[in-house]
Amino acid sequence: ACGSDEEADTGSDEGSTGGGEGTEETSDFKVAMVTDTGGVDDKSFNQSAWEGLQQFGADNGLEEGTDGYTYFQSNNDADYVTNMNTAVRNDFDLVFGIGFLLNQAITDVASQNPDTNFALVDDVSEGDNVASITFKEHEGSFLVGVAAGMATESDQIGFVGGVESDLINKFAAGFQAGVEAVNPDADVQIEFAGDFNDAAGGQQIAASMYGSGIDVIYHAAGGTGNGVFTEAKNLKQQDPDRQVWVIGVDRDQWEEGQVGDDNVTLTSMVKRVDVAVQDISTRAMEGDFPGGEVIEYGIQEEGIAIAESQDNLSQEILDEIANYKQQIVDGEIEVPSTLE
Amino acid sequence: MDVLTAFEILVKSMLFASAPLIFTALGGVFSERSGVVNIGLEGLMVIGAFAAVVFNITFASALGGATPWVALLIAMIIGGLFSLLHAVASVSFRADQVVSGVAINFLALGLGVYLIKDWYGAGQTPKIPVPFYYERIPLLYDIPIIGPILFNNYLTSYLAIFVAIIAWFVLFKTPFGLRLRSVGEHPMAADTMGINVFKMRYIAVVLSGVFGGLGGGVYAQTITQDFSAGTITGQGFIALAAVIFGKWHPLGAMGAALFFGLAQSLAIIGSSFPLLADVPNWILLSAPYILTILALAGFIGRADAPKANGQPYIKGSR
Amino acid sequence: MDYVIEMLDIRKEFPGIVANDNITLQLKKGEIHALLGENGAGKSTLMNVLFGLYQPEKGEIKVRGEKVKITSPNVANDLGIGMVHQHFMLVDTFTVTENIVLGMEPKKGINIDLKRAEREVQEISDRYGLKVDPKARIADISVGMQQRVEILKTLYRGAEILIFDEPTAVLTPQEIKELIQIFRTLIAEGKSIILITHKLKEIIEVCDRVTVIRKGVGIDTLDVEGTTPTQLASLMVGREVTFKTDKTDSNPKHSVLEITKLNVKDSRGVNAVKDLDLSVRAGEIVGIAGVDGNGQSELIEAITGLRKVTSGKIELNGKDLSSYKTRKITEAGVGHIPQDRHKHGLVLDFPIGDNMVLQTYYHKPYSKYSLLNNKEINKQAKKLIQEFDVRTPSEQTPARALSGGNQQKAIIGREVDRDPDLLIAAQPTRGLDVGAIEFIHKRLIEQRDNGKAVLLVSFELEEIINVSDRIAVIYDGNIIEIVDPKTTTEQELGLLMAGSKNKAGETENV
Amino acid sequence: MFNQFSRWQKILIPVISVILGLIVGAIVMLVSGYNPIEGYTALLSGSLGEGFYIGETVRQITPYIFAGLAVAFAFRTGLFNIGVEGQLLVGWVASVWVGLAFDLPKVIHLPMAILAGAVAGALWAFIPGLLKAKLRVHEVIVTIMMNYIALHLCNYLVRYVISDEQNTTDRVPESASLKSPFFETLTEFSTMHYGIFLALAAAIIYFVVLEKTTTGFELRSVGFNQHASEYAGMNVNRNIILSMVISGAFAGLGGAMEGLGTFGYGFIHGAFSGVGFDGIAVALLGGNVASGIILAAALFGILKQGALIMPLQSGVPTELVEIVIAIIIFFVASSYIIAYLLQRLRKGAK
Ligand SMILES: Nc1ncnc2c1ncn2[C@@H]1O[C@H](COP(=O)(O)OP(=O)(O)OP(=O)(O)O)[C@@H](O)[C@H]1O
Ligand SMILES: Nc1ncnc2c1ncn2[C@@H]1O[C@H](COP(=O)(O)OP(=O)(O)OP(=O)(O)O)[C@@H](O)[C@H]1O
Ligand SMILES: [Mg+2]
Ligand SMILES: [Mg+2]
Repeated sequence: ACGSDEEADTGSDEGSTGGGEGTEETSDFKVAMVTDTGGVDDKSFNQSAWEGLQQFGADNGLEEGTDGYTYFQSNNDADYVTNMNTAVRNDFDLVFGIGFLLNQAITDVASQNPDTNFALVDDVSEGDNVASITFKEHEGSFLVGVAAGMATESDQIGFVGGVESDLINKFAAGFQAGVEAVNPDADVQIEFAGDFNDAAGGQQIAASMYGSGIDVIYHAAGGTGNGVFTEAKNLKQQDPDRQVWVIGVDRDQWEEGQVGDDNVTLTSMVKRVDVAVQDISTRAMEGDFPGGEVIEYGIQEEGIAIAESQDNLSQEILDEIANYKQQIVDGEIEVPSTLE
Repeated sequence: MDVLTAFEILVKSMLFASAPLIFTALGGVFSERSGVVNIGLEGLMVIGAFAAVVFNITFASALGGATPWVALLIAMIIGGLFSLLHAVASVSFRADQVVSGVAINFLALGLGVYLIKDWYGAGQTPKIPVPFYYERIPLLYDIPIIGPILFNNYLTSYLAIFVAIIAWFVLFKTPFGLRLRSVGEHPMAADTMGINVFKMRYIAVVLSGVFGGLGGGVYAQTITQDFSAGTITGQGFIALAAVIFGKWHPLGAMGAALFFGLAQSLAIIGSSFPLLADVPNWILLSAPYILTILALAGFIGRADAPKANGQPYIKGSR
Repeated sequence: MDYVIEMLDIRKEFPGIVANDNITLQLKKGEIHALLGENGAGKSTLMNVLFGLYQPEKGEIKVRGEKVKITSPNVANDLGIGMVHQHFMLVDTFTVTENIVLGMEPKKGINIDLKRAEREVQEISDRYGLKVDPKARIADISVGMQQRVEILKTLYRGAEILIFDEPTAVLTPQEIKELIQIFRTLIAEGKSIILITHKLKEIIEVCDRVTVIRKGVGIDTLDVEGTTPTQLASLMVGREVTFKTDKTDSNPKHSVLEITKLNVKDSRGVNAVKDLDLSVRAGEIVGIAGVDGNGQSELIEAITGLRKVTSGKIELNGKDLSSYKTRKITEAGVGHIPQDRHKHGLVLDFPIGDNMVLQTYYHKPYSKYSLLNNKEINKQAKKLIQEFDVRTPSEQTPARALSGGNQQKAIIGREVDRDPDLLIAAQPTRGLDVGAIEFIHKRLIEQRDNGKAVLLVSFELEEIINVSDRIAVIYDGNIIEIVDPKTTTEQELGLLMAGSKNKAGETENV
Repeated sequence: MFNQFSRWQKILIPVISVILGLIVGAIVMLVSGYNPIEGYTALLSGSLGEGFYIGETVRQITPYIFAGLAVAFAFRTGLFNIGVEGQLLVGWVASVWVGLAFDLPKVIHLPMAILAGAVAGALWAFIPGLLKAKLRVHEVIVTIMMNYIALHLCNYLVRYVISDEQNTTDRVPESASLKSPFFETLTEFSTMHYGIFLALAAAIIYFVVLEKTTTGFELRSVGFNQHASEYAGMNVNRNIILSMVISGAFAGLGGAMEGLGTFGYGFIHGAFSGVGFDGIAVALLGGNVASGIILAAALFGILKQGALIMPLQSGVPTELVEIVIAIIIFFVASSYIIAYLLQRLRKGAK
């Protein structure tokens, strides 16, 4: 799939042992993932990862459960290590840790279990048997920034983050750069709710932003983002002619924006954790596990994209996005990944 | 942002953020006025949110525009039924009321999420099809200046204020209220006056369930629009704080809830003022909580709970 | 016979105890019938049975000749039975009217018709001369007034038979006089009354007949006319009781407590003690006589460090205590038997043993290096229980489980055992039976005889006169007169307490 | 709260409650189509089935003991500390901070870092204590509010003060770590650390301070009856503050266990950990006495840890455990009715 390395088969001998040549039929490769506290149905990257794993299972005739593929849900930060270990103890060949919160846990458990392969999503861990999967969220954010910059009528744009962190800053930085690229006059206001689960706070921030003239808000705030959609939908419902847009995050949030016959979701920045999960799983199964490497999924690797629901984007915007997308792929534009 | 807009947003977000707290706090007032401590408000909100969302999703196609209202009704009924557990434990079984309240919180969240997983195969429901939307109140909205500020909000926000006034009337102007309060102050005296202490307490606790359910239903149908373990995260405790802050008075509790909503929106709006731009983020985020503590320490001070609050009534003892 | 109430062979058991063992009580119409017995004899229980709060195991009740089952206070109310409880059943935060109409509120639409209720309360109050303000809050009115509210509650419900459980224990002499007047009015209106009291003189003064019970068993019912207090007392206790407390003349020595120009504010910030001077000497008991609310509580609280002194001096053996904290004052040699034993005297949920060392737990031998020595604590408790005849299953029993009399004995034991130079006793015998009272008086006098100073505050003139060596009359925050108990009468004292210094005037009604 | 019950009742009631809770849990599983035996087997094997799981369970029990002690201590002195969650958080961050800021030999460094946790928790609880004592402000509100403030403050500290704008701090050095290679080997790489010994020691301290010292005598006395305590010469306000401070110190220590043991670092929290709230249940289930708290914490640890593996091995959602816990608490709360039924049973047997 992705045009990088080919070597690195450190300790991945059992990666495809029994399977041998017959990749088509059932292999005894086993793969598991450990969620962060968001849970497997967080409508965000945990869910996306799980969808990837399910797809991988289906493609390779694996069974859901201890003998094929499964997930472990963490209810608490302290559960990561337990879940990682449970996966190891159940002889899973490859264990994904979903989210940067699992970094320390995966680093520890990986060093204790050199015979198992691990993959960490969203952060970088050291260790020969750990593959680090990161995404170039700033690139995707740049593209939706382009959309925002062009769609805005007021030249005022908002960004709502959950809790301030490197990861969320990446979204903000790329977004800001994208807006800047197409609409230097536009202002991007960045706010953090301090919480990923405060829908009321999200709605209040959105009310404040829309009230002050902002007409496009990009959120990277999980459950707090629910409130952003709520506010936008309310405004739209009341005044269908008013321009209010939300840009979704992580997956296609079109459904969230539906209000009567209108939809307030301008577009979404999609992070294809599923693609990455399938990719890494396949490589591990084929004995090509990229242990010790950092694999960045960006636009080029199809790990980052604009949502498929594009009804609210004009052709002009779509063209511009395609244009910038090409420039990013070609390396003509270096999207910043940190603020300032 | 000009002052008027800022003000409009301030008031608007205060109103919608407070409404669920007002309802729930009113429930707390009823319960505690009858002498039953209720730290299970959080759980009652959870169960209300759960019921409203599930109902909304299930019956939206059949009920159309009336769905969220009927869902509220269902949330009230389910909340009331659920609170019966607290009533049985703390009134009939002489349970430690704090303990029983803690159990309510655990049970509501556990049961709610368990059932969601069982029914929807996910830890989170889909979005509700028919949420509440802001409404412009006819005529009032047209009043210059204050119209748009005050009269463009969820109907439930006005309902909350209206219900608080009703609650005040019921509690302080009717025989029922007098009896309920007497049971919370001196149950034995009430008993000797022929008032059925147990019955009054049952009614009060069930009312707290009804109101808590309503609060949760409103929160879920106005703000989050779905249900998961993360829907109600501490709002019930804030409502409990509002009960005490408001000195166990319906209008006081309403005021406290509004204050809280205001502090929260101030904190949010504040960050867009250049003046406050240099204030560390955590202070702005904590502002509502800090302001509440300051308000209590500064000018509210001590509050006396109903005298028999927290004590099971045991007939024939003193 | 036209009995309005007949309680026949009533038996009521509590876990492990028979509170009423086949007691019979018959009440004639229009009489005041006394129910007499020691603490814990079962009087309240019997009356609670009559009022429907308890169900008897056995026996029958007839009201106006008809057999009835009184299953709840509601039923009692309907039968015209009203009860004024030993511990008031009033909601502090409510107004007088609200308390009275509670449960039977007149309505206008769905509102309470407060106007009408207040008018009705006023009417009944006027009719029986009760003089209550329907709009006042219970928390703001005097204990005597609260009791009248209790009476009004029964009258508002149309009670024909009124039960009074120890109504006079908490009243000032003046208030008792007024209450007796109210009794007479009630009887004149055709009501009948059952009266529980430990004050034998009252019985003889107002009652027609008396039923005596002892340890749950009915002893006798007799006409009051012709009986004497001594007779009644021995009937009740089952042995001879002496009334006049035996004591020799006092032999006062140096001054122990010396108060000069003391000013103290009450909780509302009003001056309650004003330029007060007082001295108590070693080897004497000074009684403070006064109507409740004339600064007695504030005075005691000031001496014991519980209330801030605005100005003035409180010297104990020459050392000024006025700025000391309670603990230092205690250590300086002050003992305090507080007026409210439940609220201030004991930690009811602590075992009686721990209560015995409530001020001394941090001293040797009860603790060492901050560690409690439970063996010593229990040893001390056992000693006091023995010495002061505290009836309790063990020193581990929570104080809550003891009867009022025994709780009081425990407190007195604790305070006396510390052997303080100054012992302050506030209402030490309130609500206790004659046997217990006798015991406590003896202990106070013993303390005096050991050369200690004793300050006694009481609303009971008889107690003051019997026990004190000097009587200081307090009025409006000031000691207005010091009198010799041997040469004074209750009559005189009553006048002084009403503030009429040296001038014999009409002080009848307040 | 079992004051009115006899000794055997005090022991029997929680046991019966636990059994009833498990029965109700089984019924819930049956009704929703799971096999309760499988469910509970999974739960047990996931908490006690192997050395590793025992290690993790013990690790989970550690903060529960501290949180339970914290809530219980306040309870016993008449105060309701809902702020354990926040006190735990500040204790966590403070201990990590000290762990990272100094370079000292272990004998000094580790105790200092642990102490920092206790002090931070104590300070955080001092505020509601002071407000209660001086201004009669209800501690329930203040502690609830302080939880949120702690969350935001700690996130800020982790990001901008202790780390260089990172999501997590560095790991504390070995000299300030509670991690135990010995236990890790023994339990096949569980995160069990030395904190459990501190927790047990804390329970003993709790018992001694409360039941055996003059300070505890005062605290309990004030808890039961402020007026009588004041009359007996105790300083009520001082005791209220002291009680909150000690309670907060226990909570802060619980945080230090997480910061120096379980995790070994601090990180940005998107929400509360829940340990503090669980502490309320632990305290109440344990009857607010030290031995009870240890047992209750153990039960909680077992249930919570075992729950993780239930979905995998039996399909039962983890939330079942919350339901079971809730039911257990209910029955403990309703101990009067159980005692009553026990008495009836006994009589019937005679
Ligand atoms: N609720 C109760 N539960 C158990 N025992 C009780 C209860 N009430 C009273 N008793 C017992 O019944 C006996 C009678 O108590 P009661 O209160 O009737 O005494 P009393 O004559 O009114 O005493 P006093 O003069 O002190 O008021 C007591 O010895 C007590 O042990
Ligand atoms: N609920 C109860 N359970 C057990 N015993 C009780 C209860 N209520 C009262 N008693 C018992 O009743 C007895 C007498 O109580 P009572 O309160 O009538 O005494 P008292 O001297 O009148 O006290 P007080 O002065 O406070 O009225 C005591 O022995 C007490 O143990
Ligand atoms: Mg009595
Ligand atoms: Mg009595």
